[in-house]
Amino acid sequence: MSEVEGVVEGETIGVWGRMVQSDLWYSFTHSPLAMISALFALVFILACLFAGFVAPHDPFNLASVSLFDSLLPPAWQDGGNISYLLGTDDQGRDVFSTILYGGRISLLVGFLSVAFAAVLGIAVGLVAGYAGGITDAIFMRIADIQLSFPAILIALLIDGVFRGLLPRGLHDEVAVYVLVLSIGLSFWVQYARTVRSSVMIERTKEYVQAGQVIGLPPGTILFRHILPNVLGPVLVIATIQLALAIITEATLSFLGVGVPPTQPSLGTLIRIGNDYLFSGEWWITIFPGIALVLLVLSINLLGDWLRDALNPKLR
Amino acid sequence: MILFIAKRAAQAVLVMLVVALIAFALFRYVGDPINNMVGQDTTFEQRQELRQTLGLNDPFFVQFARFVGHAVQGDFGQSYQLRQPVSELIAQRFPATFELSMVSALMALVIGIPMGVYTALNRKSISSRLFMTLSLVGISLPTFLIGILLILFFGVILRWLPTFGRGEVVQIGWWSTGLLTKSGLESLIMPAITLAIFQMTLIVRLVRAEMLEVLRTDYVKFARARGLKPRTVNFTIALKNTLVPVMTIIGLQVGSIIAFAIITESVFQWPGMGLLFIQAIHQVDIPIMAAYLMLIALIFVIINLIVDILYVVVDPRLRVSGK
Amino acid sequence: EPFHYAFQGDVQSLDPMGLNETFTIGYLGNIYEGLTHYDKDMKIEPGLATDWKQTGPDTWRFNLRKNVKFHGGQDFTAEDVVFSWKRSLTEGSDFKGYGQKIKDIKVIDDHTIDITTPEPNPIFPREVVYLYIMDKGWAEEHNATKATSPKAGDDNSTYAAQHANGTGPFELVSRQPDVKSTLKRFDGYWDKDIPTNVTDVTFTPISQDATRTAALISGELDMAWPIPLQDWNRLENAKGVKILHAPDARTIFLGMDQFRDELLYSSVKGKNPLKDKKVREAMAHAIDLKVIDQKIMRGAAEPAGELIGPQINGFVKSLNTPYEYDPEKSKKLLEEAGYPDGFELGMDCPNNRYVNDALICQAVAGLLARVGIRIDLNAQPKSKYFAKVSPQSGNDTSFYLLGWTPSTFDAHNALFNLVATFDTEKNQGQFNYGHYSNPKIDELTDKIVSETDQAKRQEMITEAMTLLKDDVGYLPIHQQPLSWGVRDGVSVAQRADDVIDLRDVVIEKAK
Amino acid sequence: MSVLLDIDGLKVVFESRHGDVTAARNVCLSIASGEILGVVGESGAGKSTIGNAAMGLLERPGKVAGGTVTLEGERIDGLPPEAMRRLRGAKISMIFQDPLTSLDPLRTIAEQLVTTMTTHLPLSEREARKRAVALMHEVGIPDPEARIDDYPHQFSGGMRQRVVIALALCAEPNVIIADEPTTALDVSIQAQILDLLRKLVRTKGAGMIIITHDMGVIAEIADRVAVMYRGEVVEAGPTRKILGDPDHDYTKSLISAVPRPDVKLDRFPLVEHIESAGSRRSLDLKTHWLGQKRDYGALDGPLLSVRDLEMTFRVGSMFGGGRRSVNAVDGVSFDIAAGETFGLVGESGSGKSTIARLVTGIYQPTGGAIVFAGTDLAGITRRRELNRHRRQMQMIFQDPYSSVNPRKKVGAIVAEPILFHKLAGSRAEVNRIVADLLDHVGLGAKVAGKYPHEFSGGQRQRISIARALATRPRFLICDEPTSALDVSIQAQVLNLLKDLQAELGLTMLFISHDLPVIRQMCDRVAVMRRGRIEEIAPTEDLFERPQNEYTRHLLKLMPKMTGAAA
Ligand SMILES: Nc1ncnc2c1ncn2[C@@H]1O[C@H](COP(=O)(O)OP(=O)(O)OP(=O)(O)O)[C@@H](O)[C@H]1O
Ligand SMILES: Nc1ncnc2c1ncn2[C@@H]1O[C@H](COP(=O)(O)OP(=O)(O)OP(=O)(O)O)[C@@H](O)[C@H]1O
Ligand SMILES: [Mg+2]
Ligand SMILES: [Mg+2]
Repeated sequence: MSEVEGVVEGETIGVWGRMVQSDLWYSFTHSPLAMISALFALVFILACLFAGFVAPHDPFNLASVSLFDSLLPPAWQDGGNISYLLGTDDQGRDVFSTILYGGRISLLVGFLSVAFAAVLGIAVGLVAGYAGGITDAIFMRIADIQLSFPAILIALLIDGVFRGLLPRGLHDEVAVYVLVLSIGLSFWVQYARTVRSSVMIERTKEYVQAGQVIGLPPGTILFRHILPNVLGPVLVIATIQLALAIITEATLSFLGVGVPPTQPSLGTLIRIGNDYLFSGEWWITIFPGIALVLLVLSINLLGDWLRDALNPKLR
Repeated sequence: MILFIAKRAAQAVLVMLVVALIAFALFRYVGDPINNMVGQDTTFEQRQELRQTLGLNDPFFVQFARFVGHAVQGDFGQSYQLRQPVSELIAQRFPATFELSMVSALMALVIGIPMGVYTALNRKSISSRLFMTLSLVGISLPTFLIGILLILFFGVILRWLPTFGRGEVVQIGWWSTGLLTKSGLESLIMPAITLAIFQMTLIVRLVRAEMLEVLRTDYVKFARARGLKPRTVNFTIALKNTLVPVMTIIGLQVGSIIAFAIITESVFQWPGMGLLFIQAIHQVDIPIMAAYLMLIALIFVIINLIVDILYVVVDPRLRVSGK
Repeated sequence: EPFHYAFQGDVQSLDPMGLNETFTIGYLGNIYEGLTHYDKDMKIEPGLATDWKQTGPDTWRFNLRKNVKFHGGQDFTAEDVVFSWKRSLTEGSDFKGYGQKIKDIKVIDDHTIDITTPEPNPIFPREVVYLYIMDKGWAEEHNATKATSPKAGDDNSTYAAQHANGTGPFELVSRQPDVKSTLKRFDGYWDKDIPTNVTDVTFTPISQDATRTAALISGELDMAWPIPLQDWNRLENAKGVKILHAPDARTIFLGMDQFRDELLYSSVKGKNPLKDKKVREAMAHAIDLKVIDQKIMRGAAEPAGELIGPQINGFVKSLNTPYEYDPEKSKKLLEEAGYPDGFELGMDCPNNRYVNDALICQAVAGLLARVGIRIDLNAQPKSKYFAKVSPQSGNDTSFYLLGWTPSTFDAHNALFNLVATFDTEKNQGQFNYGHYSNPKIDELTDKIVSETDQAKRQEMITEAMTLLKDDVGYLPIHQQPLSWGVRDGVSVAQRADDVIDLRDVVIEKAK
Repeated sequence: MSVLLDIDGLKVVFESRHGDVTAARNVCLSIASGEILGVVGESGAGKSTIGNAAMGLLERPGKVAGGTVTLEGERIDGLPPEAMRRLRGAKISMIFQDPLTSLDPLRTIAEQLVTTMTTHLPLSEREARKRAVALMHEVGIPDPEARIDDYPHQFSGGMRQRVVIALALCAEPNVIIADEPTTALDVSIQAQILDLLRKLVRTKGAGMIIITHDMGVIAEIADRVAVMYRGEVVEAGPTRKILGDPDHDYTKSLISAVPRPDVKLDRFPLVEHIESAGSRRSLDLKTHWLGQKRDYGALDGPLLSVRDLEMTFRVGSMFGGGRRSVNAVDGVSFDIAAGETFGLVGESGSGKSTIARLVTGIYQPTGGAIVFAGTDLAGITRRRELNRHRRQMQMIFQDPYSSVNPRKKVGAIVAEPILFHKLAGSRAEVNRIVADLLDHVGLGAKVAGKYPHEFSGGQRQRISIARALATRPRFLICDEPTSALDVSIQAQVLNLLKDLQAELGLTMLFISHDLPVIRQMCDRVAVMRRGRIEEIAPTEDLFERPQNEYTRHLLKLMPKMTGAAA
C-alpha cells in the first residue's frame, strides 16, 4: 500500500527508544564500515581520555622519564624492553604512552579548532551568501585578508598577543587554546566560501520564500532551513581538516608556539620521529603515524557515512 | 563587468592595506631581525644603531606608513639578509613556485575530478570504496613525512629522481622554466605529488559529495529519460552542476597551493617563494615577509575574483539582479 | 674536477663586509683573502701578507705579497688594504669590530704597510684574518665603496652583495640566493702549491637535514654538512660515503640569571635561588653530561668543564673535567639551600641554532626534574629566542642554553663577552645574559687584552677560568661535534671552526 | 493498429526499512499506434511510478518486482542499460511532471535541445538548432529565435513546461508518456499543447499515455482511459464509457468531484469513496484549534488594496550587452474585500505569481503601493511591524517540488509556523494539530516522519497547504494550489478552503488557470495578460458576459467534460 509506517513524533518511547528507532541509527547499524570506524574512534578517544589509567608510563612527567632508556626498539625486537611495548623516543618516553597522552592533546586541538573554524565559517558564509551585496563583499574581503596569512603567522601573532596580555606562568595552560585559535582562524575561510556559494543558489528556492512568508526571521531561515541543505561539503571539509589541524599543530609546535616539547602531541611525536627515519629508529614515527592514519581514517569514514545518512535522498 | 572589476580592484587595494597593517602588527612577534644581520662580535651599541637605521624602534604604524609610502611607488624595500631589492628576489622566485603549483594543481584536478565522478557514480562498488579509503591515508600523514618518504624511496633507494632543487632551468626573459629540460621535469615530479596529494583528496571527496546530490535531481533524470549518453549526462550536465560549489574550494586550493607550498618547498629545497618566505621568517627579514604577504593577498584577491566571475559564467541564475 | 656541496644555510651576502658569520666568511675565504690566513689546524699562516712583525707595542709592520692579481685583473697594492680597512668601518659593515682593532695604516710603499692598534694587541694577526681585501678601483667603479647597507634607497649600491672580485683561488661564476652559487678556479692565483684539483664548485644550501643527507647518499653531492648525528650510522653503512667528525671549537653551556632579586620564571618568590652558589652547584651535579653525550649526541660530543675548548688559545686542560654527576649531592645541596622540594624554573632554549639544541634542553629538564627542579621549557626558533634573551629585551630569561666560538680563537674573547660583568658602556659581557659578575675576573680580563707576554697571559686566563669554575658561573655541557658527510674519493680538511677551505679539497680521479 | 507499448502485470515496490511499499501491482496497460491512453487516479496512486518503470528509470529503492513491458513487440524490461538508453528519447519518451526542476539550470534551452537531437538523430548542430526553433514555435513559445538561448530560470513555469515537452518530443519518439503535461499551463497553451500532442499521435502514428487528473483534458484528448487507485488499475475502457458510465465506485466518486465549468455550486460534491489515505477525518472547525478566531481590529475598506503595482526584472549577463528588462507586473491595481475570494487568471508568464510574491513581500516592488488592512506595507521599515502584518498572510506555492525543504521531515515542516508563532500551548498539542492538518489535507497523520522526496507531486502540494494553514492566516494566497492534485483531493482541499472562509472569514487571492475551479471558488476574478489586468468582474458576470476579447478567448478554450455524469 502507499502508506508506510512512519515514526510519529511525540510518541513517548524515551530517548533511547527514539534513538534506536531513528533513521540514523538504522543506517548506522546497517553500515559495517561506519560501525568499525566508530568503534575504533571510540576506543582510541577513550584510551586517550583515560591515558592516565591505560598508559603504562607517564611520558609528561619528566622525573619518571629516563634518558637511559631512550631510543629502545619495540618490545619484540632485539634490545626491546617489554615495559616499552612500542619502543621509546629520543628522550626515553614510552612511545605507546606518548601516543595516548599526546593523542589527547591532538584530539583536543583537532576537534576544538575544527569546531571553531566551522562555526565561524558557516555563520559567515550563511550571512554573506544570504544577505549578498555589501555585507557579502565585506565578509569576503575579510576572508581574502585572512587567506593571505598562513597558519604559522597567525599563530605567531596570537601567541604574541597572549604572551603580552597574560601573566607569566599561564602560558602553558593557554598554549593549547592559542593553537586552537590560530588553527581555527586560518581554517574558517574554506567553510565560509563554500557555504556562501551554496547559499547563493539555495536562497532562490521556494522553500526559502515559504519561510519568509511564515514570517521566520532571516536567522531562522538561514540556520534551520538553508543550513541543512548546504552541509554536505562542509562535512567533507571538516573531516579532512581534522587531520590537517592535528598536523598543523605539529608544525606550529616546532616554531615555538604551541605545546611545549616536553609534552609532545601525536603530531609532534611524528615530527620528532621524522628525524630518525634515516637512522633506523622507525618506530618513533611509524606507530604514531599509524595511530593518526587510523584515527583520521575512521573519522572520515564516519563523516562520509554521516553525510550520506543525513541526506534523505540517498537512503 | 568593467564596473564590477573596478569595484573589486578598489577592494583589493583595501585588502592589501589591511594585510600590510596586520603584517606590521605581527612582525613584532616573529623575533628580532638584528641578531641575524650581524655577527656575534657586533657590539650592543652597533646593534642599537642598526635598529635605529632600519627604523625598527619606530612605533609600528610609523613603520607601516613608511612601508605603504614606498610600496605605492613600487618599492618594497631591500632584504635585510640578502641586501637585494625584494621585488627582484620575488620575481626570481615566482616562476619556480608558479610552475610547481600549476603542475600540482593540474595533477589534483585531472585525477581528482574524474575520481570524484567515478566514486559518485559507483557509490557502492568495492573499487570506489577502496579508493576513497586510500585517498585518506595520503592526507593523514604530514606533508613533510610524505616528502621524506618519497625522497627515501625514489631518491635514495631507487635513485630514479633527484632529491632536491629544480634541476636545469631555461631562462626565457625574466622567467626561468624547468619544464623544458629533462632534469627540470624529473625534479618536479616528487614535489608536485607531495603538494597535490592533499588537494586531490579534498577534490575527490567534494566532487563526490556534490555529484551525489546532483545525480538525484530531476533534470538529470530527465536527461536520462531522453536517452542522452551517460557521458553527456554525467559530465556535461551533472559535473557542470557539481562544479558551482566545488569551484570555490578548488579556487581556494589553487590559491593556497601557490601561497603555502612552504613545507613542500623546504623539504625539496625547491627554490620558490615559499622557501624564500620560510627563510625570511627564520631570519625575520621583514621586507621580504611584507612583500610576500602582499603578493599572496593579491593572488587570493585575483583568484577569488576569478571564481566569482566563473560562478556567473557557469551559473546563469546568478546573473539576475532583480531584487 | 667538479665539486658539489651543500650546507644547511646559504651564503648570506657576497659583500666581504656584509655579515660576520662563520659560514659566509668561510665561503668568501675562497674568493677573497685577508692579510693572514688560518691553515687547516687554525694556525695563522701568511695570506696576502708574506710576513709581519711587531715593531712597537702597538705597531705592526706587514709586508705585502707581490704580483697578486684580483680576478678582474687589477693588481693588489697597499692602497687596497687601506681601502678595505676603511670600508669595514662604513655604516653597513658588520666588520666594524675588526676594523676598530686598527687605529691607522701607514703606507710605506706599495707593498709595505705599518698598522697601529689602539692598544697593545698580542693577537693582532688573528684579528685581520677575516678583514678581506677588496680592489679599490673595482669598488669605486661600481659604486661599492661602502659596505652594503641593509636599508634600501641608500646611495650605496648593492653591487658588492651580488658580485665579487677577490684575490682568492676561486672566482665567482653565478649566484642565486638560497638556490645555488657556482665558482670556478682562478687561473691567476698566486699560490700554485695549494693541493686542490677542483675546477668547478657548485654550492647549494639545503635546509632540511633529511633532504641533505638523502642527496649525499644518493650521490648528488660530494659533500654535505651538518649531518644529523643520528644519521651517522646510516651513512657509515651506506656505500660510497663517510662521516668526518671532530670536536667543534664551539662550546655549549647553560647560563643562569644571577642578578635579579626575584627570578622572572620560577615558583620561588621574593628571592633568586640561582644567586645561591649551592643551588648552582646542585644543578651542576644533577646534569649527567655523559648520558647527554651518549644518548643525545650519540657519543660524538666532548663533555666539557670549561667554557672554551682545546682549540682555543688559553684552554686549560685540567679545568675541562666536568662537574661530577651526583644527584644525591644535588639533593643535599638543595636542601641546604632551603629547597628540599626543589622549585620550578623556566628555561629558554633555541631549537634551530646548535646541534640538537632543543633535545639537550629537554634532557637537562629531565635530569633536573630528578632532583626536584621542575623545568618549564620554552624552545623557540633562534630569531625569537635571541630576541627574548638578549640585552635588547633586558635579558628576559632565567635559565638558558647558549653556544660560543671565540671568533679570534682566543680565551679573551670568551671572557670578555661571556664572563665579564655586563656593561654596555664598555661593551663587555654582552652575551653574559645572566649577568654573572666577579670583579676579580673583570680585572683579569682587562689585563689579558694587552698582555703581550704569552706565559703571563696564560696564567691570568687560567686564574680567571678557575674563579669562574669555582663560582659555578656557567654550566658547560660539551663541545658539539663537527659532522661532515663526504663522498668516498673526496678528501677535505675539517677545520675546527666548521669551515671548508676549498684549497684543501682533493678529488680522486673519476673511477 | 499495431500495439506499440504493452505493460503486463507490472508490479513495482519501494523497499524501505519499514517494509516494502508496493506502489503498483498487476498493472496492465497497452497502447496502439495513433492512440492516446489517459491514466487518471488519485494522487499517489502510482501513475508516475508506472511511467518511470516503463522507461527503465526507476531509482533505488524502487524496483520492478514483476510483469513485463513490451515496446513494438520487443521486451524492454531488463534490457541492458546501453540498449535501453538508445530507446529512450528516440522510441519512447517521457514528459516529466515537474517542469521547474526538469531542466538543467546551467545550459540554455538551445543547448539542451540540440544535444538531445544530435544524440538520436543524424543531424548537424545547425540543422538541430533550426529544428529546435521550429519545435519551440510549435509548443507555443513566442519569439523562439530570441528565447531559445535563454536559460530555464528565465522562463515562467508554463513556458518551462512547454520546453520540457519540446525536449521530450524532439527526437520523434513513437511512444510518449506524458506525466501531467499541461498542469502548469493556462488554458490557451493547454489547448495548443493538447492539439500538438494529438496531431503528433495521429499523423505520425505514435502512441501516448497521458497521465493527468484533469478530467477535461481526458475528455478532450484520450481515446481510452485507465483509472488507477492505490497502485491498481481499477477500471479501463473507452473514454466515453468511463466518463459517462463508470462501474467502479472510485471512478464514480472521481467523476462526481470534477468541478463544473457551467454552474457555480456552493460546495464541491463530496467524494463518497473516502477510504484513501487512511481515515480522513473532517474537522469540526467550531471547536478545533484551526477554527479559533483571532480578533483583528475593525476595518473599513478593502483588506488588501494594490495600486499601480510594478515589478521590473533586469535580466542579462553581467558582461555588458544582453541586459534587458522584463516588466513582469506593469501597473496593476485591484482591491480585495475582507472575506472575499479574488481570482487571478491569465496565461502563463502573465505575472500572477509575481504579484503573489510582491504582496507577501518576497519581492520588493519597483513601483506602486500595497495596502494591507489599511497600512501601506511599503511604508513600513521596521521588520517587526512588517511581520505583524505579514503574519496574517500565507501563501501556498505553485511548485510543490521546491517549496518544501528536502531536508526536513513533513511533520517538522508543518509544525514550524505553529512553533514559531507560539500558536499552541504544548509540544503535544502541536503534534496533535499537525496530525489533524495532515489528516485533513488527505495525507494522514502518519506521514509526519517522512521526507518530502518520498511523496508524489500532489502529496507534496498538500504538505504546502497544511503548512499555510498552520498559521491560521487571515489572508491566504493560493498560487495554483491544486494544480498537482487529483480531483477528489482537489475537491477536499477546496472544500476545506471554503469552510475556512465561511468559518473564519478568510480572505483569499486565488491564482489558477483552471477556469472551472475559479468559477467554483471565486467571488470576483481578474484576468491578466502580459503583466496587466485586462478585466476585473464578479465571477458570474465574467463567465456569463465576458467584456474583454481576451477573456472570451480564454473561455472558449476551456476544456469541457462532455458527457460527464453530473
Ligand atoms: N523514492 C520513494 N520512496 C518511497 N516511496 C515512494 C518513492 N517515490 C514514490 N513513492 C511512493 O509511491 C507511490 C506512488 O507515487 P507516484 O509518484 O507514482 O504517484 P502519482 O500517482 O504520480 O501521484 P501524483 O498524481 O500526485 O503525481 C506514492 O505513494 C509514493 O509515496
Ligand atoms: N526572478 C525572476 N527573474 C527574472 N524574470 C522573472 C523572475 N520571475 C519571473 N520572471 C518573469 O516574469 C514574468 C512573469 O512571471 P510569473 O512567474 O509571475 O508568471 P505566472 O503568471 O505566474 O506564470 P505561470 O502561470 O506559468 O506560473 C515571466 O516572463 C518570467 O519570465
Ligand atoms: Mg506523479
Ligand atoms: Mg506562476
